[in-house]
Amino acid sequence: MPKGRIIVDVDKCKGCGLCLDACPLHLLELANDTVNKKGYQPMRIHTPEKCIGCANCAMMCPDVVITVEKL
Amino acid sequence: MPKGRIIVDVDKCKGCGLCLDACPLHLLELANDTVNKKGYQPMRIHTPEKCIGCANCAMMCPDVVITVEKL
Amino acid sequence: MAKVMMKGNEAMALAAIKGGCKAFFGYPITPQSELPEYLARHMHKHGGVFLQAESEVAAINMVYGASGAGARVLTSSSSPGIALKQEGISYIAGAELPAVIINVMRGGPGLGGIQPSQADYKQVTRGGGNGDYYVLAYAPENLQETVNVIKEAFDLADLYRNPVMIAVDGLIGQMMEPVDLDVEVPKRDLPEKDWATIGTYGKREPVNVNSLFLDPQDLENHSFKLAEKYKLMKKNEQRYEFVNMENAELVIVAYGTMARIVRSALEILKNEGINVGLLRPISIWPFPEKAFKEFPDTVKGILTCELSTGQMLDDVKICNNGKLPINFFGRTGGMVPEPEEIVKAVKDMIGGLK
Amino acid sequence: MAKVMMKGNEAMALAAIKGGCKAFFGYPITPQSELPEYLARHMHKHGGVFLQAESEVAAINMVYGASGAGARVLTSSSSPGIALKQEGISYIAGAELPAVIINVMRGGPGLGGIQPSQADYKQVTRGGGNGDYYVLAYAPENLQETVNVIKEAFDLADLYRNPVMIAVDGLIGQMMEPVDLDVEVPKRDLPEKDWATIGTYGKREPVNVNSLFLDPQDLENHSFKLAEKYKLMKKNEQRYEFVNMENAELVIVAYGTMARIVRSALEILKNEGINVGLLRPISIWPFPEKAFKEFPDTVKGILTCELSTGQMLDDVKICNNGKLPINFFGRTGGMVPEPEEIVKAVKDMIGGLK
Amino acid sequence: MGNVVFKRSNGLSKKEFSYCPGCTHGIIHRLVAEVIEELGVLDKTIGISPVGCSVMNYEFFNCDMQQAAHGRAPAVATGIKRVRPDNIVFSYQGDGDLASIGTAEIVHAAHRSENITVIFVNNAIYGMTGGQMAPTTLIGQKTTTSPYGRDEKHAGKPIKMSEMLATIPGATYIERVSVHDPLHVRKAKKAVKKAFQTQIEGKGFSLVEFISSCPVNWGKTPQDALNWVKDNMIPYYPLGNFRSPEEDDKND
Amino acid sequence: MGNVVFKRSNGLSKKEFSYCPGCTHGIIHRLVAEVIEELGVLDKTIGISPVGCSVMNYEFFNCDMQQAAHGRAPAVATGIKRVRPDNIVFSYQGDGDLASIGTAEIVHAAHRSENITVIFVNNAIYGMTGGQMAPTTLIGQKTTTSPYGRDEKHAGKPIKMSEMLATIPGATYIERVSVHDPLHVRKAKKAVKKAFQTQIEGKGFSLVEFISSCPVNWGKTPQDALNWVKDNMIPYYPLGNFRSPEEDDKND
Amino acid sequence: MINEQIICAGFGGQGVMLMGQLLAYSANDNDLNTLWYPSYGPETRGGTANCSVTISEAKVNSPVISKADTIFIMNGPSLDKFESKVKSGGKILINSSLVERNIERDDIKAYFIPVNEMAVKLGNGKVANMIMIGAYLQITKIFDKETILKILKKSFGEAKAHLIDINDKAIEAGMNYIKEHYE
Amino acid sequence: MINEQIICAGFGGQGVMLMGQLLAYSANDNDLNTLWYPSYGPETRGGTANCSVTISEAKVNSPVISKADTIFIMNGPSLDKFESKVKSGGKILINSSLVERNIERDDIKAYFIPVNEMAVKLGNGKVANMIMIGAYLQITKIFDKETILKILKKSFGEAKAHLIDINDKAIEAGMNYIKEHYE
Ligand SMILES: Cc1ncc(C[n+]2csc(CCOP(=O)(O)OP(=O)(O)O)c2C)c(N)n1
Ligand SMILES: Cc1ncc(C[n+]2csc(CCOP(=O)(O)OP(=O)(O)O)c2C)c(N)n1
Ligand code: SF4
Ligand code: SF4
Ligand code: SF4
Ligand code: SF4
Ligand code: SF4
Ligand code: SF4
Ligand SMILES: [Mg+2]
Ligand SMILES: [Mg+2]
Repeated sequence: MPKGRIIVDVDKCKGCGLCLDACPLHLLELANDTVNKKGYQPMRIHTPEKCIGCANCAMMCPDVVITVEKL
Repeated sequence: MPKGRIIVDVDKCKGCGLCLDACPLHLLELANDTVNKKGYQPMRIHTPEKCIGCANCAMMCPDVVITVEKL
Repeated sequence: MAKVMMKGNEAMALAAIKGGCKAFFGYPITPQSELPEYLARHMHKHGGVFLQAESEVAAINMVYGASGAGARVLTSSSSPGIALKQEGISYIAGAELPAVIINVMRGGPGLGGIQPSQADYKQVTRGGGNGDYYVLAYAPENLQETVNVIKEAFDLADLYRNPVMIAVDGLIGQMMEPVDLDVEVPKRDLPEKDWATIGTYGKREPVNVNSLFLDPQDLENHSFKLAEKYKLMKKNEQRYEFVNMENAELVIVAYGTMARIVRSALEILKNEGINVGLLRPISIWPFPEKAFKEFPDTVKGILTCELSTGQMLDDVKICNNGKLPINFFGRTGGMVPEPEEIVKAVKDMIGGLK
Repeated sequence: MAKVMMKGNEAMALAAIKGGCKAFFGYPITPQSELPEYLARHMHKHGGVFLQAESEVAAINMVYGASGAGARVLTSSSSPGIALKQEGISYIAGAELPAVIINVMRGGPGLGGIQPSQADYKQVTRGGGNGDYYVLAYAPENLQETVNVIKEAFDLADLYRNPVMIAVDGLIGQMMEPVDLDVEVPKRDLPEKDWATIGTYGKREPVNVNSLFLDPQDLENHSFKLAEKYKLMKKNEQRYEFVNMENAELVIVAYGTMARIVRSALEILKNEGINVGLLRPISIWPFPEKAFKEFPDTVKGILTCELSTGQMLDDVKICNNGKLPINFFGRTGGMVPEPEEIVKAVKDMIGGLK
Repeated sequence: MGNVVFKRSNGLSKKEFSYCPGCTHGIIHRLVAEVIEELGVLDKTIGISPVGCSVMNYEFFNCDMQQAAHGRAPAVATGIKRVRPDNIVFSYQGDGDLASIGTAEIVHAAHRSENITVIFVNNAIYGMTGGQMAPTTLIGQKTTTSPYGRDEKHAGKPIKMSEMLATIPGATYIERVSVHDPLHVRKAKKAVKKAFQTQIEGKGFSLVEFISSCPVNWGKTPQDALNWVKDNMIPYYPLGNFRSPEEDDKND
Repeated sequence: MGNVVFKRSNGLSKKEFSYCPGCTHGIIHRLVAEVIEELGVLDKTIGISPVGCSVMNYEFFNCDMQQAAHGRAPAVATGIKRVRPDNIVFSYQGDGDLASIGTAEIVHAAHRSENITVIFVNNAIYGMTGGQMAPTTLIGQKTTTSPYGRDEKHAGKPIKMSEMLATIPGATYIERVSVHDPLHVRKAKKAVKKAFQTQIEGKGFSLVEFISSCPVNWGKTPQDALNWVKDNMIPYYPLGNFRSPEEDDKND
Repeated sequence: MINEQIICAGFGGQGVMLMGQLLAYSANDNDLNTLWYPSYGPETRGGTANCSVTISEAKVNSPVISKADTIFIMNGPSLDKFESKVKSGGKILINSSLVERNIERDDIKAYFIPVNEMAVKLGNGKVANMIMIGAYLQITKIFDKETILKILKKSFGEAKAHLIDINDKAIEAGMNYIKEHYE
Repeated sequence: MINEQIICAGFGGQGVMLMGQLLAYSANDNDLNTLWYPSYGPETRGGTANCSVTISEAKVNSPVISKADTIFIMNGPSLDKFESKVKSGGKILINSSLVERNIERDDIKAYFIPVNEMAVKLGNGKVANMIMIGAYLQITKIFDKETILKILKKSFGEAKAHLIDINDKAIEAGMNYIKEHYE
């Protein structure tokens, strides 16, 4: 059971990658197979079940597109 | 015998009196009986023979009208 | 109320308070410093704010902020200080904020001198700042008129959401004459300042005060909207006085202190049987072009008189539009002519016309 | 030398170096920043100084200092930055110092926008600063002309001991077109700068650079002396081009990029059998009033075209002096018209005249 | 459904930021917005947008805003605060805006101890105009107007605004923070909160200097830019508190 | 005939000063002129007059001079020095000029470490314009724009420019002096000499702040004004050195 | 019809500005039109100061006085500067305590009043200007002494109320001097 | 007579400014008149970018292109923005790797070239713009490949000389694509 969940407003993500290094568990990656409406490769979580809801990713997201829940 | 002598460019003196307090021997005064060309009561030395030529008066004269000699 | 004797600069300050001015930001400069000094003594008694800014640039931007927050606000300065305010004035005009600016003009260019002058006419009426904008500009000739127009200026600024400049020469700032501070001036119906940044307090959406339009189409639309406003000002706010126009063979155009001197000259001329009229612009922007259509047929020429090397001359030429010959008489740099000099300029011109 | 392709801003920078510019002081602003950037890379190779100032105000006062010390000096900016320089420009004019100022104009008022505009015409030609002064002002239409006039500007500034402003719109700054940097430009016989503060070195009495004249009579004398100089500039430095004037039924007055668009419009009109001429002011101060006396009799009206809501219009009115009807066409805020819009404005005017 | 532990603050409008990918202006906006909201003053706050990349942040903050001329935000803030002393007023300024053209205005706002809060975003460059040298540009740093790297002989050493402003008696609260990792972001938020609290308590001038990044004009990826902040900016611009109201209280 | 131990320096012109009786601007002029002459650089010195009571000092110094716009003397000095690096360049500025309208220019001249010398005359008032409050006016001091005495709540505490400028890395030499008695006058001259020497040696920005008097606008006799300097100004504006080239040499 | 143009000139500290202002205030009090205009600027610092006053039943137009009806001369340099500015047939009131020479014109009427000495004799050197005013009142009868005193009282306020008496005496002295020497 | 008006439009990083500049440089090299003008301002940050180029035997007047002879479309939003700006009878060259839809007009000639995919195949995703240029050269014959390469060489300098080869190949690929699909 994951302890946390992130919800990403994918189409507003600019694919900057700052959240990637922020995640203590390295759960995040940039999608290398899709672009969003803005033309960026958006962030996605590759192992959602490991998320602890620490919100570090959200702390670093300059475009405030991540919502974090504790489960 | 005085050790020093001051020469005052009387007509350029503005009678501000700053030299008076500067003289360690209190030798200076403002003329209370005459005005100079500018309309000021100019400085004069009342006891020239006591002058030691220390130039303290000249140090303080904002209008640089005092010349000092050591004798 | 009876007339009181007041120094021009102080009367202007008091007039501003009576005009509802609630904030003043300015920086000292001769020959207007008695104006901020008066406000430093009195503003707080009227619930207003007086603040000496670190510079004219800061002052005009404080005006921007306070006006954007809904306050009736004044700044004053003199020629080089006004030059420094130009960017800020352009911003105020661009963001459509009301503000009253008093310019007690002295001689230039550069540091120039501190004696009376009208050599800021172009700086005032043509906008020294960037872009398509104008400020409403008044150039009264005596303290009573100055006081009245300052009181009105706050309404006008609010009405048009535009800077209003009062441009007097140093003489008007420095002299004393009797003045009644309580003469009623026309009041305008003013819209609410729903654009002012005073906090939403949960009652409305946020507003912003702004002159930036990155999309050129937006900026053009904004500029054309401003242009319409300026047209309206031109239509409604031209202000001028005619003196002795009946049967005048010559019209002198002059404003401010120069107009007063001309008045004396007209009397001398009258005594000599020479009939000369005076068109006295009170608003210098909009310039009173309407007046030029009202000249009697007797008029054979125009003499423009200024305390400058000839700046209003452009406006006279534009309004005259080739109809009448135009001469110029000017003193500048702080020199103020005696009426006799104007009498001579008139006679020279009449001689030339014959 | 063959023509090279250069961006307008960079070509202007190189032209300044070729014109003998030895010092640049400026502050970044769009759309002219490539100009200082180019000089940052290259100035030192030519023994010159490049310094980014802390503000436009500081920059223009550095220009004052460096010019007063005898150097050929340049600053550049864009509209709101030019507004901030007005006090300094007035000082430079008042102290009779040479200086070259490039204004790459953008939309206003206030922060406005960053797209091309000619809405600084009044700021440039009427002096946004205080006092009776003018700056020589050129408004070239393409890079070759811009480069040539910049090279000449340093001579002109030295000759008249007066600021020279090059006013181009953002389009000229941003575009690339072929340009020959080595076209010979007229050289002037220049007096020695014996007024420059470079130290006495025991060879002469101290000199000072100054715009202060506390005695109003001195200041008036100084102002009248300046006025004589401006008269001389008016006589000698009017610059303009006529295009297709023979048998023209209408004359368009336009400068800078607008003139180029008008050229395209004239071709379209010609193909339709409509004969329209162009008067293209190259100097905007002095405005080419002489040109108005050279219109052929076929001309029935004037259409003024500007990238503003109508600023040069004043000068056209003054020079026209009531002779011909005048219409105006303008786009502003960064909007640049297509030739077809001008064709339409011409047809509308011709229709109205009939 | 879980507990939302982080969501977009109501202090921000719905509008997307116009910043380049990975530009930390966005993080700073968020912190300011959250603090204003959390302190319950959003509805009486008036913000001031500078000229710089953040020029359009009047569209991003969910409160009344004024756009100020380049460098003049502290004067505009002064104008507002003096006529609306009960409102909360903050300015948001870049290093070109605050440390170069606006030097006089920031010094004198501090000098008068204007009861305002200044958010100072130091990214060692002029972002908006395309990467020119700022007074805060590091020695050796290449910019479009220091193409050979900033040279101390020519342009001086980078200016430390927080240290300088802290000498001014009226500067009540001055702190320098960074947002290069989550830990520092959390610390930075505390400083912003303290700054606004200083204002709310009427104690005078408060300023938080953010060391920020400009990946585009630094020519770095967003993450490399943050590493550069850590490895190069912070050693020159030490983080920490330079003035606090407590200290002043003690002196009283 | 005796030995002349003091006479008017050739660094001064023959022209009489235009200052009010007892105004210490005159003493400061003399010191600057003497130093320039004694260092043998009079013939290559270019001075800059401010806007303030000393606006006309281009007539008093016996060297080339430029009159600068109010507050902009450091920018003018920069322009001169950059194109004439071998000349000696100094500016002479009042507290309104330097500490108010010209704040940005003085901070950035120091920041770039312009190799110039600044003579800063702090008389806690705007002398020329008739006695308005300056940023350096003391708390409680009555001026025409602080008619009830300067109020800290309204106008902040007086600004200490030397202290502030000393935090700027490029400020090589900063010292505050006074001329209220002969002893201090002599000390002040040493500081002026050191400032010019700093420039001559190419070490960068130097500034000497003079605590000066304005008997007329302070409403005091010249001597009382000096007593007020001693009893009120100096306690708030401590004399002494704030930065020196030696210190920097050590740090190198 | 009253139409008086007056210039007051002297050293900075002699109270010439106040002299002009008093006359202007008095004019306003008597419902006359009036305009007072100071010289300003650096020449007032230490150097000479002057102001001009127009008092008129008609509206005051030009603030500039080409030729004055009356000029007060409080010191020597002022005489040099202003003697030529007196209208032909006009008056010049001269402080003979400080002015050594006679006037050069014969088309104007000069009054020499040793106001400094008289003031010292009254016990307050500062009221020299009020003696001059007194002389003027006696010569022109333009205002009565009470008008002037009323204005002085108002401008002095409580704090300086005790000074009214000496000023009253000074005006009186000036009036008497004219009576004795010129009537 | 040559009189080509061209607009290049795409994302910021796609090298559309360079495309325009190359054409303008080539024109100058061939002694033609030319003018290149970029869109500038914040929309170039992250968003779309475009520039216009005029190439003409006659003097270039208006820098503004009302209707272009040729428009390069490097991404979807650019097609939406610029389709209507092609002259009737003009050409539109579309990057079909990123543009999904067909054009809506039938009075212009469209060329669809999958330049991104082709570039990746060539081993360097960045040369997509040069493929586009190659296609244009093949269609218009306005300049030869060598002109373009000469200019590239000059602008690359020593440091980037090794990139000439891949660019050469890219232009070639563009030319071939037109030959194969549109000739
Ligand atoms: C008076 C004036 N000068 C210059 C400019 C141009 N300009 C716009 S933003 C800017 C500097 C931006 O740098 P900074 O303040 O550091 O903000 P950043 O973009 O880095 O966040 C400049 C010089 C302007 N708009 N107005
Ligand atoms: C742009 C501008 N603003 C204001 C003034 C008016 N002004 C002249 S001197 C001065 C201040 C003088 O004070 P300070 O610098 O302290 O010199 P001081 O006279 O006391 O020696 C001011 C505000 C001016 N000349 N120019
Ligand atoms: S909430 Fe924490 S664990 Fe979950 S993705 Fe974000 S940073 Fe990683
Ligand atoms: S930090 Fe935000 S914008 Fe950047 S990649 Fe992650 S989610 Fe996207
Ligand atoms: S030289 Fe010394 S002793 Fe002589 S008068 Fe001057 S201060 Fe007095
Ligand atoms: S200090 Fe100088 S000016 Fe003052 S009284 Fe003495 S001699 Fe005269
Ligand atoms: S240019 Fe730099 S500071 Fe501006 S938005 Fe882009 S990354 Fe941020
Ligand atoms: S006003 Fe003050 S500072 Fe100016 S000269 Fe007089 S005493 Fe000196
Ligand atoms: Mg920055
Ligand atoms: Mg001072």
